[in-house]
Amino acid sequence: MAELTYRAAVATGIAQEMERDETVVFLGEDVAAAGGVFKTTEGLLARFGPDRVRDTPISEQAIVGAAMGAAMTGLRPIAELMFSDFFAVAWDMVANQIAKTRYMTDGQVTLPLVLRTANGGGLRFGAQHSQSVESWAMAIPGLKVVAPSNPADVVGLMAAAIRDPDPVVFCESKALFAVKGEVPDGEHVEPLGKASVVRAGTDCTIVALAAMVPRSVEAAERLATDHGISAEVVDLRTLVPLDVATILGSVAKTSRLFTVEENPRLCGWGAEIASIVVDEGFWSLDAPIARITTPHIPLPAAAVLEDAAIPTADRIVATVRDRLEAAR
Amino acid sequence: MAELTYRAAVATGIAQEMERDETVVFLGEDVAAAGGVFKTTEGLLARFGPDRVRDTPISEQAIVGAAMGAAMTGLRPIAELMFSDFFAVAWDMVANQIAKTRYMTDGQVTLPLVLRTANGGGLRFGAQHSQSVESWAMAIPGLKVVAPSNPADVVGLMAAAIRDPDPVVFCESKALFAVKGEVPDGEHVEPLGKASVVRAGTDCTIVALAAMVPRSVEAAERLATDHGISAEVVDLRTLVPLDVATILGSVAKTSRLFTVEENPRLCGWGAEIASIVVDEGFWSLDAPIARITTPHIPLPAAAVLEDAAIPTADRIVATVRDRLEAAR
Amino acid sequence: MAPTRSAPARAVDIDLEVRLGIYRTMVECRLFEQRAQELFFEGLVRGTTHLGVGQEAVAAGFAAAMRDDDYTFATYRGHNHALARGTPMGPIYAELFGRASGLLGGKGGSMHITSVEHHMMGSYAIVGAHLPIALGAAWSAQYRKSGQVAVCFFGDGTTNIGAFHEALNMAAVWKAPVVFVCENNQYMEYTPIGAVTAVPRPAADRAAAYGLDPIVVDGNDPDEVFRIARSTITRARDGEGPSLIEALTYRHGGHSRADAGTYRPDDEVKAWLARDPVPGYRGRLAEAGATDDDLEAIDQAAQNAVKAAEDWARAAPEPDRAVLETQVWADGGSSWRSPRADG
Amino acid sequence: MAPTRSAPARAVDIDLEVRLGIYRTMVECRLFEQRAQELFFEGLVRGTTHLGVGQEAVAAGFAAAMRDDDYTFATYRGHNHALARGTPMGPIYAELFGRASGLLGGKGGSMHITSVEHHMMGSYAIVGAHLPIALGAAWSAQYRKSGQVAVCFFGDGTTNIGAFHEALNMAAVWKAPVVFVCENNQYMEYTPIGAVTAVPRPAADRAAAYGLDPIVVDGNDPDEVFRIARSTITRARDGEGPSLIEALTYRHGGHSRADAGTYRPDDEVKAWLARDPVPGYRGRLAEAGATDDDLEAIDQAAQNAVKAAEDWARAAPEPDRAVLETQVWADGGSSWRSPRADG
Ligand SMILES: Cc1ncc(C[n+]2csc(CCOP(=O)(O)OP(=O)(O)O)c2C)c(N)n1
Ligand SMILES: Cc1ncc(C[n+]2csc(CCOP(=O)(O)OP(=O)(O)O)c2C)c(N)n1
Ligand SMILES: [Mg+2]
Ligand SMILES: [Mg+2]
Repeated sequence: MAELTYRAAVATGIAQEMERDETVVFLGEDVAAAGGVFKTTEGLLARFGPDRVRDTPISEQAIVGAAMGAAMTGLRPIAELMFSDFFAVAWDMVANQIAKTRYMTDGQVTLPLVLRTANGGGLRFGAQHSQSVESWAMAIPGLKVVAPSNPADVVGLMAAAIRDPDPVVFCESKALFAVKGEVPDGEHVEPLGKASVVRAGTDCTIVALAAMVPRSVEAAERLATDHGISAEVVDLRTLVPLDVATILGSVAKTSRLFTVEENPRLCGWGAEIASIVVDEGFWSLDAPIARITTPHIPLPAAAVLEDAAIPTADRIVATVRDRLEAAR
Repeated sequence: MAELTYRAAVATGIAQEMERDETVVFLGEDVAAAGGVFKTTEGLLARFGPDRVRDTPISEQAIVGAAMGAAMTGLRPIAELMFSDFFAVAWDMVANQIAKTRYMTDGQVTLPLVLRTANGGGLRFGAQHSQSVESWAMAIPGLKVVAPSNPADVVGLMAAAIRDPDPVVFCESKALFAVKGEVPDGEHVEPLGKASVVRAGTDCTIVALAAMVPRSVEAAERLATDHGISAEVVDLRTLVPLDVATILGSVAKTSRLFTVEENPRLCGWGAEIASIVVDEGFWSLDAPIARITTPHIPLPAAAVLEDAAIPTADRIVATVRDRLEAAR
Repeated sequence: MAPTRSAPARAVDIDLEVRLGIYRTMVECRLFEQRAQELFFEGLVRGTTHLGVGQEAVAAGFAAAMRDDDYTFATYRGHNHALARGTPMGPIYAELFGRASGLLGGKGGSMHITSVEHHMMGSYAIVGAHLPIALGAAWSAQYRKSGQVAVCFFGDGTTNIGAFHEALNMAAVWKAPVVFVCENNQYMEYTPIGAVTAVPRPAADRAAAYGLDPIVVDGNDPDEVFRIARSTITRARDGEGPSLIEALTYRHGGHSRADAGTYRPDDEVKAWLARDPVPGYRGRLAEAGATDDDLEAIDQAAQNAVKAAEDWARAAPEPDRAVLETQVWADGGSSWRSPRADG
Repeated sequence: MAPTRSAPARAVDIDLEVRLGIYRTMVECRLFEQRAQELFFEGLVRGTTHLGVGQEAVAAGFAAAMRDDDYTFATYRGHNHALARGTPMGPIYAELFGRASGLLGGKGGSMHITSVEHHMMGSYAIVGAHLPIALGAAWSAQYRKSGQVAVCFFGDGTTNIGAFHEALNMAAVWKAPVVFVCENNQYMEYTPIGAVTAVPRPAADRAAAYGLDPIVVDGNDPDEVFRIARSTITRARDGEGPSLIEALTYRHGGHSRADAGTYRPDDEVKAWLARDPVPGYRGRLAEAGATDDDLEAIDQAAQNAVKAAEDWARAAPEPDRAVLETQVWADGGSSWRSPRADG
């Protein structure tokens, strides 16, 4: 077991796969010589050379489109969108081309590619550099969506994403780049589509993703110690495929569900999960489902405002406590 | 009362507003000389001249961006995206610029503009010309989202959208263009944010939008006559602002909710509504909420496949009947 | 206005065999498309269709100069290009009819004709999108050292969209083996290209912005098209990078479906119909020594092929609803849910 | 490499008053930005900051040639442009500090400096996005016959993104009164522009693609910048359409935040520092007859202004959490729910 930062785990995961598969290539803005603006890809150019690790112009449509063209002709490209907000600039390539081509060609074209991006807020970057866009991708049939919450998963899920035969949107949380964690030695691969119960509990289920996972775990600890509430925390890890079985299993046990979403409220992934549980898990619900999300606003830049916008452990504790006490 | 097609109502609504307000201008591809590829804007060029009705190059980013620049400097532009799928090409302008600028500038910049588009399927156009993107827009804070289900609403909601001080995404249903309906004489304006109960009922609530409304009404009629089920049908008309009160009010009465969505399943507007009702309306629910949507797939071109994909009156009838009988 | 026809004499640099092949392709495309239009009005072809009648020389001239494993990327107006690469007619008709044996199982439709087996890598229906994708295929060939070249066809109106600019610049910087071919048929949908473009030659006048030479060719002259295809593809294969070609041509019909193209001045239409590449080339080949029998045989064979393809497609069954949710993901299925632990 | 400095002699066509005003703006920008950098390292400026230290001549030269109601559109590297249009320093600092009295109430931050009152129509943080928006403002002025001109500033790296291409073409076709100014500071973030661009002059070599003249100006020469600003703005105001200008300049520091810009060769940095526009212009004005006292007074006043602005901003309160959800929509609120019937 080595201890790595979430940031370093990105390069580790990519390197592991480039090492074993010559068809894996990587392109993006300032990713090669500079090692990425978040320093997540440092060392890859030196190790794999300019044919496999390429700096591009500021041309997101060309970057993502080139990845698609390469994927349909025998390569496994990884393309970086520096900030996830920039998906909007290449959204046609992602939502209309990459996501739909396998279906439109009845399987003639396969697109094994990964679109990596720095996602989410917390860095005071303001509304155009802080969005959580995982739900945008979840809404598009044909895409897989991954958002790891810790360094080990960054490596393991990155490996799985690169090996996956389908296009994968891989969201790296800016807020977690500096976080350290143990990463298994040797080749590490985690399957896509498996949520993990990171904390067992009996009174309620808290479903979270990426940067919201550590906050939910902290909240769960405080709920236990300060309020005698036993919360189970589920780390979704991937939105597509979605591990519905684990969610329903947990709710069957706890009868209460909370989602913790960094995205603005409307049509976030938590809404989809609520709609699944209120259908398939309806009879096990003892109380309303509460979604804890960023309000339906663009993200503000000022520290006090951004901290008030994105769900915190405090807000999770307060919401869960109020809801459960109301029910008593 | 004049009878108009949904198609003709578009030009009628735009003309009504261009007549009363000189600052209303209109741009898009093939919209002026040709009157639009769906002939929804015929006659506007002749009536209002080339300064106000403009043909553009195939440059969606420039079209939407120009509308934004004009809106922040005193005009009320209407921009057409020929097919709603093309929102993806200009998504940065819509989601990152237009939606966020008022907030980012703390209200210094106001953007009274309308983005009109031909939305939805049913015409055998395939995966890149048939999408329902209203949920994409609903997920972006700062946008209003309108999708009329009949000619009168096309005129009334178009007028309201053009007069609204905020950016409005206005979705016109391709599948409804040929549908005729009565439109009130004289100036017609309908407020945004008011759903309408188009059919009263007591056994269940069916919430629908745009092209799914007539199908839901037909289904409700058949449920009544063939199965003795009294279904209330709510036409949302606008997703943002969302008329939560009318939805909760109906569910309080019927205790059962169905959504009928043309969009692919994941993160569609129905998921948001389900998540609201399972929270705020939980205690009035007697049964699981069922979402009737297009499966989570790109839309196929072949007639039999497209008809199997998009919710039909048959499917609505079958789903509602099965769910209610199961509950008996 | 139409460029002047090049002197047949020059054609000695192209084998008669090759030229007869080009003519065969053109006739096949023409008859296939003309019939497709009739079948659209008959209601058999559903949805939409964008015909390339009048533009066959570009597809045929290029295909004749391409290696079997070179890649073709086309637009919704892509039937000619699919046929020119050898895609069988029957499955294309079946796709237009929305049948189970359609090239895409009925899922794609007229605007997405693709036959990977023939290196016809797709027809793309969002203007401009396939230029970066073709660049990516070229980059892949470059990386794999396969010697393949990607040829990307698009229209005049496409030169005004952002993806065009990004793809041309990145292709030039990377010296990618891709040939960008603008089929300038003078119109976007209903709007003349000159009305919305800042330069007279939508593609050629942009070439210098990417360090490329301006190239304009008579797109109705199959020999000229073949020559420029041969030289630019060779250049790409030799690692000298991309080219941007503007081929002047004209669509005889409207933009799509039932559009009659009435927004076009009669004399303009007349002038171009007078330059119809199919009879024109036929005449030129006769002068060049092709016998009437040869040419007759080609015409007859094409007619028979189109008829046979139509019959085959008419007989094809409708898709089974069971395939509605297949091929969304690579496991062949559509499930966005991971399999339950209990299977 | 740096262009040669134009002869001071030519400057007789610009009043000394105007030139002193340009110098004042440059000094204010310089001192404001240098201090902002210190405050970033002090932790007072949060998030990020992109400084224009070294590029002041472009902002100052253009602002001096603009009419009060002409529009400015800038990037995240927009502080110079906001100051040059008269936006007060205090509220900008307060915005960088994330304070309630920030220009944007703390909601926008460093990358979105906007002051509609001063016709500073915004700083845009997605590369290329503001070019079409500036075109729209110009179209609006054209329609309203207001005589206003929009001036849109962006970087060299921006010339490779799609929105650049679409905006330039549509502006040219519409003869919109907009001046596009590429501040070519030789780098995108950390990548030299030459490494990712197909032509040596990222903007000027693209001008012909839009039927525009190639214009390159020494962006470190305030007089040259003023002259080209004056002529292109006049041209736009007279209805002769847009211009595209490439102003050669250099950022003295890194791209943003703590970036030290170490990816740049020392001699390149040295050469450009030797051409620092602020002391250079000061010297030229002295030669042109400005007294030491005049220049001293300007420097001193700028220093005092920066100090006063910092103190004012330091004293400003943090935003109240109550404003978190205001100004999402025009009613001042954030509600996506329509008001309940019962109010
Ligand atoms: C991004 C985008 N905008 C608009 C359209 C609608 N559209 C389809 S074809 C077409 C005209 C394209 O003109 P051109 O590039 O000249 O190709 P042609 O049809 O003449 O072959 C337009 C505007 C589209 N498919 N994609
Ligand atoms: C669409 C998009 N892609 C990438 C970025 C990240 N980014 C911010 S500034 C920058 C470099 C821009 O270079 P240039 O246009 O030369 O402007 P400069 O920073 O040099 O003033 C990049 C790549 C962005 N903000 N938007
Ligand atoms: Mg054309
Ligand atoms: Mg730069």
